[in-house]
Amino acid sequence: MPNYAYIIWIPLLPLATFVLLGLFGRRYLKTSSGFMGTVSLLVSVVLSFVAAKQYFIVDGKLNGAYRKITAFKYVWLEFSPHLSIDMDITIDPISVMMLVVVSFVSLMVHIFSLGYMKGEERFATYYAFLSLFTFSMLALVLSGNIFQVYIFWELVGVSSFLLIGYYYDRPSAVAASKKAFIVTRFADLGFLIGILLLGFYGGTLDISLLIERLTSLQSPQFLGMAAAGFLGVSALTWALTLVFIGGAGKSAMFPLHIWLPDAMEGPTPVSALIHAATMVVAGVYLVARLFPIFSVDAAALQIVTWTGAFSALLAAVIACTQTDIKRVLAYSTMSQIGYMMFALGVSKQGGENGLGYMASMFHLFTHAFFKSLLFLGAGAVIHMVHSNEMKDMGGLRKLMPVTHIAFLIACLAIAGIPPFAGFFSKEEILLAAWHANKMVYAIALFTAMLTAFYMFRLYFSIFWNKEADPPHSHHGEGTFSMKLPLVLLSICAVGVGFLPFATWVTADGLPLETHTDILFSLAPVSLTLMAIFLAASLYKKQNDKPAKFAAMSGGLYHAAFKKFYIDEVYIFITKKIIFPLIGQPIAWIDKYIVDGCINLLANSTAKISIGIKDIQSGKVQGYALYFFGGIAALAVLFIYLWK
Amino acid sequence: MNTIPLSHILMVSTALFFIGMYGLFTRRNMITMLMAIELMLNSVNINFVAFNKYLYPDKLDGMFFAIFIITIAAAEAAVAIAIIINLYRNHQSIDVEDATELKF
Amino acid sequence: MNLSLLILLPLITALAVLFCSGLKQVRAVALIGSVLQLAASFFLLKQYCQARAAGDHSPMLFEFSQPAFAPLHINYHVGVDGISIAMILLTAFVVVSGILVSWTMEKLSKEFFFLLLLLSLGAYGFFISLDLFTLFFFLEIAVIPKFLLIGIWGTGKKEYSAMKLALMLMAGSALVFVGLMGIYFTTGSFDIMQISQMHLPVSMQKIFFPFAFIGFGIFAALFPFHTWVPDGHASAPTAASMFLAGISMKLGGYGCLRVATFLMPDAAHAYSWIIILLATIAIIYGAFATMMQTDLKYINAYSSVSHCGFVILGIGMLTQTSINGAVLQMVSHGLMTALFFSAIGMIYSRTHTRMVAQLGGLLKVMPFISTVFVIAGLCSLGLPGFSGFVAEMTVFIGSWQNPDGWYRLATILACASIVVTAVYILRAAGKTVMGPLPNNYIGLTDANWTEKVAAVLLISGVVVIGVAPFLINQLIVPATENIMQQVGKAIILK
Amino acid sequence: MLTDFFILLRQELVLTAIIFLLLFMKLGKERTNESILIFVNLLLFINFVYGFFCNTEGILFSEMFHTSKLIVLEKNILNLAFLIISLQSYTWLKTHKQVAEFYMLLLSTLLGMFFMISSGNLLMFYLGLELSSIPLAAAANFDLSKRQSSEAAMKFIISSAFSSALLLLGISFVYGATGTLVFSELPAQLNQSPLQVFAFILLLSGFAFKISVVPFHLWTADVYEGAPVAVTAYLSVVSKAAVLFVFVSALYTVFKPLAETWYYMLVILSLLTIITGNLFALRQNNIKRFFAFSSIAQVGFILVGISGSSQPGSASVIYFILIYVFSNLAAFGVVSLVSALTAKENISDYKAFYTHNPLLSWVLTIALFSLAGVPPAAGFFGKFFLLMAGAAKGHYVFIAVAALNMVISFYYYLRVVKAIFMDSNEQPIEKLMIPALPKLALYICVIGILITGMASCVYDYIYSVSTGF
Amino acid sequence: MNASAVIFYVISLGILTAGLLAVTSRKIFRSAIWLLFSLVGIAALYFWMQVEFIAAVQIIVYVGGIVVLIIFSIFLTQQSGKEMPQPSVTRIIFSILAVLFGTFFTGYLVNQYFPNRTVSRPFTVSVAEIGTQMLSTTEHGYILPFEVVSMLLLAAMIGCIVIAMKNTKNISAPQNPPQH
Repeated sequence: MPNYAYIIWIPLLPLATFVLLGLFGRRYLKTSSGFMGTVSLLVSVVLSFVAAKQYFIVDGKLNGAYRKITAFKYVWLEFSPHLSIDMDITIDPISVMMLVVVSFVSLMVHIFSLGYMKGEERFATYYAFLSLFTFSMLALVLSGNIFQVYIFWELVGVSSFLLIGYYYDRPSAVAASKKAFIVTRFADLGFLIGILLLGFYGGTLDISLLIERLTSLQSPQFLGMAAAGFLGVSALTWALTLVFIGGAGKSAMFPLHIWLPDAMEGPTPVSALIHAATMVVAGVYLVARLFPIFSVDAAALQIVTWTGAFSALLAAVIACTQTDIKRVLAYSTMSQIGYMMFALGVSKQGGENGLGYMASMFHLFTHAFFKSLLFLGAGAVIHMVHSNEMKDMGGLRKLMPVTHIAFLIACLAIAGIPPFAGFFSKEEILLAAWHANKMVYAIALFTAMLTAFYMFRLYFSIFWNKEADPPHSHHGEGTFSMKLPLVLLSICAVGVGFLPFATWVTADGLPLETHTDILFSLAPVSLTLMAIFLAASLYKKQNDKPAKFAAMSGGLYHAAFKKFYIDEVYIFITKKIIFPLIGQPIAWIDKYIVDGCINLLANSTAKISIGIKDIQSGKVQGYALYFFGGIAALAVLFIYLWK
Repeated sequence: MNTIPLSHILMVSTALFFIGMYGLFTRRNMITMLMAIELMLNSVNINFVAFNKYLYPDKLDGMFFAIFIITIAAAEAAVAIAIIINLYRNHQSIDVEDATELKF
Repeated sequence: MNLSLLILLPLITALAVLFCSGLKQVRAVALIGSVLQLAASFFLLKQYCQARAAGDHSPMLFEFSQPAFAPLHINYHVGVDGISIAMILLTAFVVVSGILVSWTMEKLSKEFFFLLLLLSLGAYGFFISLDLFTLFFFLEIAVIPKFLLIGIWGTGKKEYSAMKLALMLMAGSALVFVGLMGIYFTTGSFDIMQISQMHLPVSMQKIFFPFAFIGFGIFAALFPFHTWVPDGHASAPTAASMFLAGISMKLGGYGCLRVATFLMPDAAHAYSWIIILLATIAIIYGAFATMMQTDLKYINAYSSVSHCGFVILGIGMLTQTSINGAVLQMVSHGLMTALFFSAIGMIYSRTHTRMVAQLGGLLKVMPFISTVFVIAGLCSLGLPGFSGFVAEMTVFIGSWQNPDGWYRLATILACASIVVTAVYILRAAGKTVMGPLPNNYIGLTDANWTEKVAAVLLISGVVVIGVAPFLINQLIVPATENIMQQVGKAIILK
Repeated sequence: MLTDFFILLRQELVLTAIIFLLLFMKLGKERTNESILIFVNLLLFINFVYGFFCNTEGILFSEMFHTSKLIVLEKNILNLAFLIISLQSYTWLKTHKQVAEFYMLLLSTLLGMFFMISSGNLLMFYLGLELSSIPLAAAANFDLSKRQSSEAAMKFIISSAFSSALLLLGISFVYGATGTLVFSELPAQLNQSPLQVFAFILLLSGFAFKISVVPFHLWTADVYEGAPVAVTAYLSVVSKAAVLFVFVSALYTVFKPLAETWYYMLVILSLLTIITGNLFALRQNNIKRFFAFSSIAQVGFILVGISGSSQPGSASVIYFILIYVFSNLAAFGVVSLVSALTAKENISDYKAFYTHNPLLSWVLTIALFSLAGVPPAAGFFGKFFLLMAGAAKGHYVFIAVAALNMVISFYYYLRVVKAIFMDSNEQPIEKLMIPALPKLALYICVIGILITGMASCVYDYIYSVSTGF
Repeated sequence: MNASAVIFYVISLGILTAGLLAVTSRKIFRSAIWLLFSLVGIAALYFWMQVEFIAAVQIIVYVGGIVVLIIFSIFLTQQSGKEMPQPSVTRIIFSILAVLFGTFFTGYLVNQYFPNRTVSRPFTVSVAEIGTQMLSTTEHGYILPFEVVSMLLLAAMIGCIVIAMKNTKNISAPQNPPQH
């Protein structure tokens, strides 16, 4: 048994950084905090790479398949003899892959932030939060217990909340952070109930054990769960759907996606890390983690598929109309995650049918690099122009050559132009969709085209279009620390597509044969190129074609620009239904009925007290009458009536 | 007197007792209220003496009780009248309805 | 360890306070006393763990019994199990920090600290009592200091609140009294351990369980008898709010568990649906009511109603895990809400307002207090890493183990409250510590050292439970197993 | 015989001696009030201490007088209460003209109570009752120039004469029906026949009048309000306690054959009493009147305890009365000081009392808490045991109603506390100079309140001497 | 019906009529006089029952003492000729109801309990016997009540003096109670 115990240090180092910076950073480590965070994370990254090498190349395989290794286990909270929250380190292909992605992207962001966040008052706090996030995310991906997942799920949520609200004196940032937390919290409710169901019927919270029990069709747990039902749907479907709702919330799937665009209020490196590369794919990761169970329940997979496909399309449409560059990127993230989701949805467990699973993970992997690259590039741009709006930009290619090239690479990668990384992963997804469901394939293809369009719309608007205003020029492109990550990530965005991913990460651990089919690739690539040319024609030079184009599409453009009014629906539900129709009545009931009853009791006592005061009339003869009345009443009562 | 049953004497005393009580309830003059109380006490005395004579002639319990009641009635009357006189000094009235400052 | 020390220490401290003069002496004495209490509690914990490790499996440890009022079968009988120890530790923590938070209480300082210590005396006594009479005695001891603390040092409509609190709690204890009478005259004993050995007739249980449960429930903010909570908490001075929510409401939960459920398990089964109904209503309703509040203290008070609903829910579900969860929730809520109130108190003492709408951006001028506030809020909304999460999850898991379908529905509804909790906590935190800073708050200062120590003490409690719940779980589980044995008997009998 | 006579009657003889000593002092040369007061209090202290010696049992004068450990204890409690009241009224009496007469009157009523408690037949009981009430009416009039004082005295004497007439009617029927007046012979003759029940009700009304049970209570508040504070304290504590002692022993021994009847009577009367007392106490402003109604409610609770008719029941009643002596007298101690020094008697005058008089405020507060039944004050124990005794019969609804009524009582007691501590007042009562003797009385009461409950030996002793069935 | 019975009924009628008039007459002085007649009637009843000692005490104490006291106090406090005020109608109605109820209820109970009992044994009381028993300490001795009553009278006297003696010389100090 190879020793993987050192992996525990990978999450623990950021945790240590967090504790140190959280307690003392503000006062004592104000300037050195960035350096400290980066160095400790660098160690984690190195360890991650070592672990990846050891697992994938040296000794991960047993009988030709990658196995699941539990490197560490501690019973953290024992609910009952069978149910307990364990703190596990589980090593399997996806966790190792995620380990590398998370630590590496996080390191890039750490480095980038050294320059980007320089001079901020809460510099140390920023790094503390980043470390907290990195810790939580790393621990999340290493989890082997579903409740452990939930714990770190919540922690990444709160880190995201804290980082979105980093500029706490901006009301919009505060609102965005609140929104992000509450929406994902709502989704987590589903996750939690799903866990309760799985834990109860499965009789354990350990994921491996759950998978073992719920995938063997004869096990009592599976039979019990399939037999139990609510509203005509089996408990298994309920549980998986609810868990998926949790994942959908975190991964910004429709209709729980509304928090993601607003989350762009946070510092841009944060968006690159959390809202592009790592946290938002946690939902995909969650489904992948439980994929064996999902694979036995077709209904749940259908839900995953269609939610993913619809989200991908919807986000792409909206992204075409947004003018805030970070929002465009946010919608693009949502769209890409939709890809990953439906790729999982169309997959099956094992063998050739498991292509979707592999593709999804592959896309997750490549997406992390180019999307964080895009965000960091956008960050560099924003750092320069001090604005998020496209209209304030244009012609920056000369001012920021490094950024420009990096951004272009990323755009090409996301558009799926060979040989950039995105091409390979997207190709697999489309292939998986083609085999499973033509309708999904059609949507995917259309979305791919839209993706290319809006990405290049973005690219051209920033770097071409009008000429740069002179005032921007004195800034320079940024420090070395900002450029380095761009370069490194660009290399990744180009190179990672060539990794033999299919031999490493598959649904069942067995390597999967993949081959690039030129004929199949023809359609998507050509459509993508068309979309790029369309974007170039519209946005490369300043002109009025975009406006005309928008006018031509009529209501659709406007609706997309307004994000299809989904935010408004939410606001309507909260402000017009929950607050006035549930909250206020309850507050009213509490004040006037529940409390009113108590007060009424007190007041009526006082009333009675006043009402009977005339008995004490002050007239001694009246007293005597009452006296005799008392005797008479007692006499009659006890002599005649009490028998 | 052999022919008069005990109950008749008791009826007389009962009637007298409640006549006294009526007086106590309705007379507004304190001194007349006091008189009403005397009537009530006297009726009880009749009871004691009659019981002693008719039912329990062996001992003199009822007789003595009556004697003590008479004594106490006197003491009570004396104190009551002293109080009434003091009240009269303070209130310039012995109407019981005038002495109703203390109430509720 | 002699448990009477836990009663004597506060008593001696309280008396010593009376002989002090001036704020400085008084608070020094009070602090020393309360720190000694804390030390004693930890010592007790140590001894307890040692005894358990040495293989002592008797249900109660360090028992001591001394007849008092022998003709009435009353004993001064004390002893502890894991639950009591958890509660004692909670009390000790809250007391120390409560005293630290009131460090600058100028108005009638002697009386203030005296009453605080008296209140802690009641709480300690309550938690170690194994005799129903002494239990009731200490329960009532804890009522009057609250009345005076709120009425004299409070703010707002303090007289009304103080009176309401006192009267409702007295009504609760009157009901408890009837329950105790029923138990006593059916079994002829006041001794909890003795009574638990005899099985009360089910018909009697059915009569007296509601009295005991609702009586204690009023202390634990059982819906619809919770209305003293918001007014009382809101009007109370900071330390009193901390004591009230942190300790006093726990008296009710502990009583529901130790007296009502433990001694009358059959009735607990029979009535569990009502308990669960009320608890679920309290959780949801409390959460929504909180959402509509505009005063920070009211927010925390209503959220206490909601959170204490989990305690009741856990008890009502009658599974080992859910009862564990109820106990955890008591400890957790005690620490967390005390922390929350201390933060609110610190904010109020500087800004002189508690209205959310008037506050904003405090993170800029008082980063420490704001951090405490946010931590308390996060703990309240059940964030992992803090105690609230551990407790709530245990309650949920435990509740789910009850196989009744309707109870499951109740559990789901209870779970749903975590979303509403997030809404109101984030609204409050967002408005208060975040956002732009109003101009009139620019010169305000951050926490001083006493406030910092108080907050750190409570936070450390919250975090230790949150990060290492296995520690407290080890303490509680043997005790709840004991209770479950009792409850288990009832199921068999059914 | 003669030694018996001196030993058994010793408490009464000492009291008589004190009365005559005072009479001769009054007839002798003029003395200052202070000297008389100190002298009297000394005598009373001796009397109190003396009560603890030679604790024997016995019967005198063919059962007209009997004594036992319980009775000695009861008399000691009354002596103690009298001593405390006497110490407290120092401030008021210092300027009064007829100090010796006041003591002679009150001491003769105390003597009457002693005879009543020791009485072995209805004649002695009646005489004791009259001796304890007629001079008291005169004492109620001791604020001679105050209109309210004489009104109170008038109401008292007329009401009590009326009640004693009815009581006598009842006694006469008992005599007629059974042919005996001796307590020890009565139980054998009693049965549930209508006339006997009626006679019992008449007798009960006599007791009920004295201890202010609703609906025979209406005189109470008016007399308490109008009478001088010392007399009010005396009425509410000593006179009530004495009649309660007799009431308990009469019910438990003499009227045992009617136990079923009187149990339900007590249930009804106690609930009526508690509720009415509470409801009236709610809106009082005069503090003496307030205490009148609060003491009515207290009596209701005592009736609950009596209804238990067990040994713990009677022990609890006596125990509670002891506590009640301390609690009520602590309260009256403060009230009498304030009344004597500032002539203020309203609850609203007590607003912000704490600002200048912390000591008195705490005493009053502790007393009120004890009355309300809040630990650690002894009242908690007292009330707990009373209700517990009542619950022994198994009528839990009755107990629940009584217990919930404690909440109302809590409200009005706390209202006073609220006035003292929380309300603001532009002119709070100035700092009062407390003379040594009243201060001593206050300390005795407070110590009593705090100790009596905690020290279970007190209860154990009372339990060991009391009886029940 | 023999003469004794006739006498009894006459006396009873007298007592009740005088009593009724005493409590209803509007003039206070007349009231007092009717009371006097009623008390004398009761004394007569005692004579009829052959308890002469009680009858004598009745006349001495009541007629000679209390009524005189009352009449003095009437003079002190009131113009005797004035008519006394009437109470309210509701009071009268309730009083009548109460009294009627009381009378019939008590009468009924008494009749039920003592049906037609007449004197069974001779009952003779000598004054000497009363005196001996009154001061005897042995069986059936009444020395203790006697002493208690004397204390009561002393106390009552003190009380009366204190209350009634105010600035002026008191006129209504009790002159009557026989001291031992």
